[in-house]
Amino acid sequence: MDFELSDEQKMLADAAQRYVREECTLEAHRAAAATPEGFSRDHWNQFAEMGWLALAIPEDAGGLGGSPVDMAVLMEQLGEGLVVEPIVDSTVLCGTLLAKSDNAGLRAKLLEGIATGECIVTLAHIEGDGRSEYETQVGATATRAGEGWTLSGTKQRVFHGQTADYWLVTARMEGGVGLFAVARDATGVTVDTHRMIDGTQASDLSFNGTALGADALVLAPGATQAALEEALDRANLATTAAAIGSMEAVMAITAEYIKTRVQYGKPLSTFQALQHRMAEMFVETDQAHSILYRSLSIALSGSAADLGKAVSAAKALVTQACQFVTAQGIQLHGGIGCTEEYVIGHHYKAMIVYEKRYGDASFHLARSAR
Amino acid sequence: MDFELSDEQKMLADAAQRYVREECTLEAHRAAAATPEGFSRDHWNQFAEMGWLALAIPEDAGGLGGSPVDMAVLMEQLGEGLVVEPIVDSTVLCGTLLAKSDNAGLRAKLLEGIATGECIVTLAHIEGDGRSEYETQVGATATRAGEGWTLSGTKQRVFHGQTADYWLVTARMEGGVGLFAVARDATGVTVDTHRMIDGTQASDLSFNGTALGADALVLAPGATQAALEEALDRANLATTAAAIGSMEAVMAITAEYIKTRVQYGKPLSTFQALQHRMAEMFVETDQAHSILYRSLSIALSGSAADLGKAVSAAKALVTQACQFVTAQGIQLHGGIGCTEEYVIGHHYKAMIVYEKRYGDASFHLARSAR
Amino acid sequence: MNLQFSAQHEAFREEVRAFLREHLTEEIVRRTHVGMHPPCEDERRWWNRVLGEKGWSAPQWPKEYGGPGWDPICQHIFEYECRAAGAPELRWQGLRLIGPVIYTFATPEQKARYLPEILMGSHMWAQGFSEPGAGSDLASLKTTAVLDGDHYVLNGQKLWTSELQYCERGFFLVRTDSTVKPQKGISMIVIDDMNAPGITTRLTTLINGAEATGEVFLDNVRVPKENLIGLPNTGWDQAKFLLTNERTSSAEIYKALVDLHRIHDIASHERKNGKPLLEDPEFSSRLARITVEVQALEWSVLRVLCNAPSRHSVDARASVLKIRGSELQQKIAELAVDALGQRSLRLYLREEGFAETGANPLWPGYVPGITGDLMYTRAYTIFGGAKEVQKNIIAKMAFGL
Amino acid sequence: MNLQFSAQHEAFREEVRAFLREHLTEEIVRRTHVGMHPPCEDERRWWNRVLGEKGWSAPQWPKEYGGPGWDPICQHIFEYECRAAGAPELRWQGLRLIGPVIYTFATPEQKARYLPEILMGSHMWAQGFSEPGAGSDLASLKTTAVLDGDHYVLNGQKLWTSELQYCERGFFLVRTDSTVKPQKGISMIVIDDMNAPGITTRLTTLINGAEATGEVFLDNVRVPKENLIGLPNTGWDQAKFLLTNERTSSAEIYKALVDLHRIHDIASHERKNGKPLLEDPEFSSRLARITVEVQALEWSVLRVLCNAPSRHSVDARASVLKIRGSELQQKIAELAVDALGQRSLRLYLREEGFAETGANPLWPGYVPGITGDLMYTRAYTIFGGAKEVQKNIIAKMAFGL
Repeated sequence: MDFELSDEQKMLADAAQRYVREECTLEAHRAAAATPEGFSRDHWNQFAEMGWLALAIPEDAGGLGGSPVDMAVLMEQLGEGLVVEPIVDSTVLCGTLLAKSDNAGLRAKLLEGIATGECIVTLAHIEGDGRSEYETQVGATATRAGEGWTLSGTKQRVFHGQTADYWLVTARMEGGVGLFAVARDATGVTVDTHRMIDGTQASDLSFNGTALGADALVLAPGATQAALEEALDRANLATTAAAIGSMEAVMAITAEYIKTRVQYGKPLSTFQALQHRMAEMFVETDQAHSILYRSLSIALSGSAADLGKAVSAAKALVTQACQFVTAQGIQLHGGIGCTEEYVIGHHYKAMIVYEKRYGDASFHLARSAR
Repeated sequence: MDFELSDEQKMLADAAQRYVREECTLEAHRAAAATPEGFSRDHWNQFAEMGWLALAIPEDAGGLGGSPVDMAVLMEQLGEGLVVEPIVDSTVLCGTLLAKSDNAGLRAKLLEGIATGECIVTLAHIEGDGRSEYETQVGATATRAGEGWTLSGTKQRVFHGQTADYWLVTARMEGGVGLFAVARDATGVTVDTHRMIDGTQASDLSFNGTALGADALVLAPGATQAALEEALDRANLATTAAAIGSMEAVMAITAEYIKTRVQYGKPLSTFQALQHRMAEMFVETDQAHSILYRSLSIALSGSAADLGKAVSAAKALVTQACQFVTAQGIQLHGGIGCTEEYVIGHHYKAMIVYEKRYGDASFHLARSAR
Repeated sequence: MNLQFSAQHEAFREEVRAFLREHLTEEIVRRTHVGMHPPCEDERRWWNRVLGEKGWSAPQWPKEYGGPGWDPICQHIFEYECRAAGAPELRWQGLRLIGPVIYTFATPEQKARYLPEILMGSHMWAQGFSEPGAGSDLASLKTTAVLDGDHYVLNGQKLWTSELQYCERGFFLVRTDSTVKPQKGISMIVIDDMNAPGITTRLTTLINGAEATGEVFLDNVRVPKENLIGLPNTGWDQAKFLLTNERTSSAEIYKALVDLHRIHDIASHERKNGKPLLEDPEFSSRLARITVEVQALEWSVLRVLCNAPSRHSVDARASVLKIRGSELQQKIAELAVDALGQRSLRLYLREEGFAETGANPLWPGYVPGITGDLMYTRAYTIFGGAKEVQKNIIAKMAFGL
Repeated sequence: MNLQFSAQHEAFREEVRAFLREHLTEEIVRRTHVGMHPPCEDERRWWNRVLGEKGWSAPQWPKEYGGPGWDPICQHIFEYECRAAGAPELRWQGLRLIGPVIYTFATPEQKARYLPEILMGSHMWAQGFSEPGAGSDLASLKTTAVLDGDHYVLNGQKLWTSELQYCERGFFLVRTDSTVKPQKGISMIVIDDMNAPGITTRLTTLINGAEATGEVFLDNVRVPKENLIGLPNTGWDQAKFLLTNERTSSAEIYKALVDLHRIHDIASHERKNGKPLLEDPEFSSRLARITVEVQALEWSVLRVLCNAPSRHSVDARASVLKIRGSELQQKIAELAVDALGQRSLRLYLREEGFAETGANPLWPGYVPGITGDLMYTRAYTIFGGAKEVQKNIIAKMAFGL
């Protein structure tokens, strides 16, 4: 067992660290949240240029074929910088789904587009009472129409749905649930978009007899469910790494702040109660790192069922750790920590988003023990 | 609403406080734990003399007819002194059951015996997988034999079972589950006795065709279940008050200790982390007091169903609070807190006994929300 | 000891309920329950006037100054029923903070001038206490008031002034003597017009997007010297009085009790594993735990309200209310957000929250406000004396540490 | 990065398992799993000898001093498999504490004398560090060693000496110079015979009824001066080395992993609401939470064992292992007791625990030891550097606070 980063991984981490330090300022973050898309196209283009959008894409589709470890190395750095761009949705979640497609032409076209950043793809899956992508019924239907299909149904909370060039839409068809690629400019779609707490957008999509071509099928029934689980698990690995980066950032910023903030004639950092709080944040963050390593180990060698349990274990632990660290980061700052003009609160919001996307803490705790 | 103690209650509290201060030393507690009965007959006789054993017994049976509040006032003081004598089992739990009996002769005889301390009565109810008196099936049988009954079956963890003069035994009979009084010297009984962690004793009883007289029935089917719930609820009110007394004792002892114990050249009490721990213990204890008041309020005026929920709410909260306070009491003492020669650890053990008797924390939390 | 609500109190409860039914419309109740920060200003002022006219706007005030003369249990019932019915919450700064200071420390002229308008809610009050360098350590405040003829001239900067944009008047802690130890040179002074020359304000956006607080810059602001409350340099005592006069508000028990109802409502509609979330064992166990803690806190409030005997000082127990109350606000808000699930991620700014009617079945009416409230509750363990400060107080008052 | 166990390591695991199967009897395994304090002395010595003869008794020692020369992963596998198989736990004082001090600091004669007997477990070691006035603040120790001819004369009192009744030898921290600052005047010295004249011992009963520790009174005890380890007055460095040499033991990860199996076993047999307790949602949720925390801790141990890169100092991360490891010991023991339910109230003293076979169906074989262990775990956050001290260390080493 060897925990050392490879030279390539070190270069990746260094580049991401430098980028975050130089470009991912709070001002940039707040500015992006105010745009219609809710993220920064500048960042996005830079990500593409750095090759980061190609990292999770298979080599045979023009990507770099990086491992989950590589992606985690990158995402931990980006998490420190509060990255909200759809890198996980498009390259990890949809990238994994598309990589499993037998539809060679579509697979090649979309994966190449994802890897270059020219194409943003996002998953449209949740319906009705579904609390997450793991826990939803599929009622949308794709009925045969000539060579193609007609798509009808409603999908909720499609993150970056208004921005995406393609949606990967689950629908009930002959034989079960399949996955289709639908271009944003398809006919018969209503898009109702909402702002999220981190400034990003999510959309409710209504398909009313949307016509799909013969080449729109990404995954046939039988292949879809397993692919979805694996893709969601890989997405969770990436966002978990980002959450850990966020925790490291919160610790560093908070330690610095309490060293300079003076109350009762001495720096806050001299109060033992606050020192111990920092120590508790450190314990949580250290454990978060460790369980991520564990889940990455299983991602590299374990079965799909092992992966699911390991990812859920990681998310169950890291959500709790991240909740504690970001909330206490605010607490140790005092009033300023509660303001939109200061960075700590944005990490708190990023924690909420992390926890609620791709299955929440409660879901994952139960799944870890299945 | 008026929280002031009445003059009688003040006198009761003062007397109990004085008794605990003077008589309930750690040495006495440890000595009692080493006796075959596991408690102090000296204390017991004094309790009788002070009228405390008569407090929960109805006036019509020679008792003082005290309210649950009176009993709580007494028990909070006794809890500070780590009292292990069977005052709750005999006077509250079995006292309540007997008070509801239509069997006038038996009722009068046993209640008078309980009130004077001459007679110790304890409940024999749990069987098989039953995790507590609230959660047990009854498989023991009382079959008609002439005017009386024949009792067969096994009862587990009958607290003070070896010491009790009478057991109140639940058994399945015509019409459901009834409650019988069985003298310890009855025939056909095997008693297997075990030491508990607080020094008290509990016994497993095997009845093999034990002959019961015509006058042995305390409660008929129909009356038994509701009476058991109410009696157990009242027992929990009393032990909850004792647990709160225990928490107060732990806080006082610990605060005193850290003021005198010097490390790194200054008293432990000057370390902010320890000050804050004491403050957290205070918060827990204060909330414990409050929820006890709440449950007492409902005991005085609410329905039986309300009482059950309120008692369970109190126990769910106080078990957790008491766990925190006693464990942290040990922690703030350091090594000495872990020894049998020091009092704090005995409060920790009392907490475990409190939590596990008459339904544990998990049971009561669920019941509080029913 | 008598631990029951009396028949009189139950009758009072019915009277309050009837009054609330009579005055509150469905629209007002919906907007109140959504709980945006700050609440709807017009409705809040209207409700203050309605209560003022009834003589019910200041339950805690002595009768001679316009209070209704209720006992603590009536106050408790009133507060709970108002909250449960969805009545707008009256702003604290006038009724709970400066009002009692005025009737306790101020001149007859000041009382006559300010108390009636506070009771009717016609003027709202800005609290100017904290400063950039004086948060928990309030005594180190630097804003000065220098006497110049008949006026004090104020210079300095204040922050964390709640809902600053709605305030006509203000009460400010200022340094009137810098030659003595910090606590001894502080005064409290009233600014009659928050738009007076020399005052600049800047709203602060909180992480939930709410402009719920602001900064006040004082640049040679001239305030008549008769606006100083009590004697010069006695402001520290007044501030301490203000912060401890009412010991139970910080428990936020009425909000807690009503929020539990709201969570019940959400969890009966949301579904998990094909059943109402309310039947999910993990969720219901969390809800049960918090419910028990709220029940305990309610009785801690009652004990303090009723001056129940205790072996511990009421100062320590007031800090318990603040600590446990603020912790519970956070836990309750977390549970509410978890009940909502992923829908909690949607951002509702104030006007969106007020406007949302829940007509879109994908976004039920119980969604808006919940997550914003969670973010806002992060401040509960900070403002009004941070949790760490409260623990210091308990260690000192309860144990002499 | 390579995060997998290699085929070699899996082969090693099989080798260890085969060895354990060959040597451990059912009776020994039962007594080990019962986990009374102190463990069965004879079996522990026997097992130390068996491992010593195999060359496996000191996985962490360098090969030149008798270690097996394993890499960290082999050590990890070995420790886990021994614990899981129910092998007696070897005492730490010789193998993990004084052994490494001796091979690092001692003379060739001392090494030759003590290391072989430690490897074989023929002599057990008393640790004499803490004193009545020197707990967390070890440097303030007062026991003196004064040179008198060829001997040091020792006077003073030590406490918290683990399992004192079984110790033949001892290593003691003593003050050899009281004129310098406390840390600079301390030496470590070996007492060859704990029954030597002038030594009195008194066992301390812990709250679980176990005589697991004791006090040592030194009254003019004469110790040959060649028993001093290293140079005089360098004992503080040796003690620091001893306490930090092995960073991962304090995590108690192997005990934690095996205890989780034990809880599974209990909860499959105990029933609640007519179903196995393991299916109770509240219980299984607590178990799942703790399992996840143990999984994380295991990988924290692996990271430290393998010198994984980190942006934070290994000193801070070692304190994490101690903090989280001890907290988890307590949580696991609490869960085990809760799994047992009311049966947990029964007191099993050491001999009763060893003797219990579980033949009485009312008292299954999984009952003994559980509650005693819970009480014992209260000490986990105290000994070897209290939790509060560990937090001080993290604050300093990780953040420079």
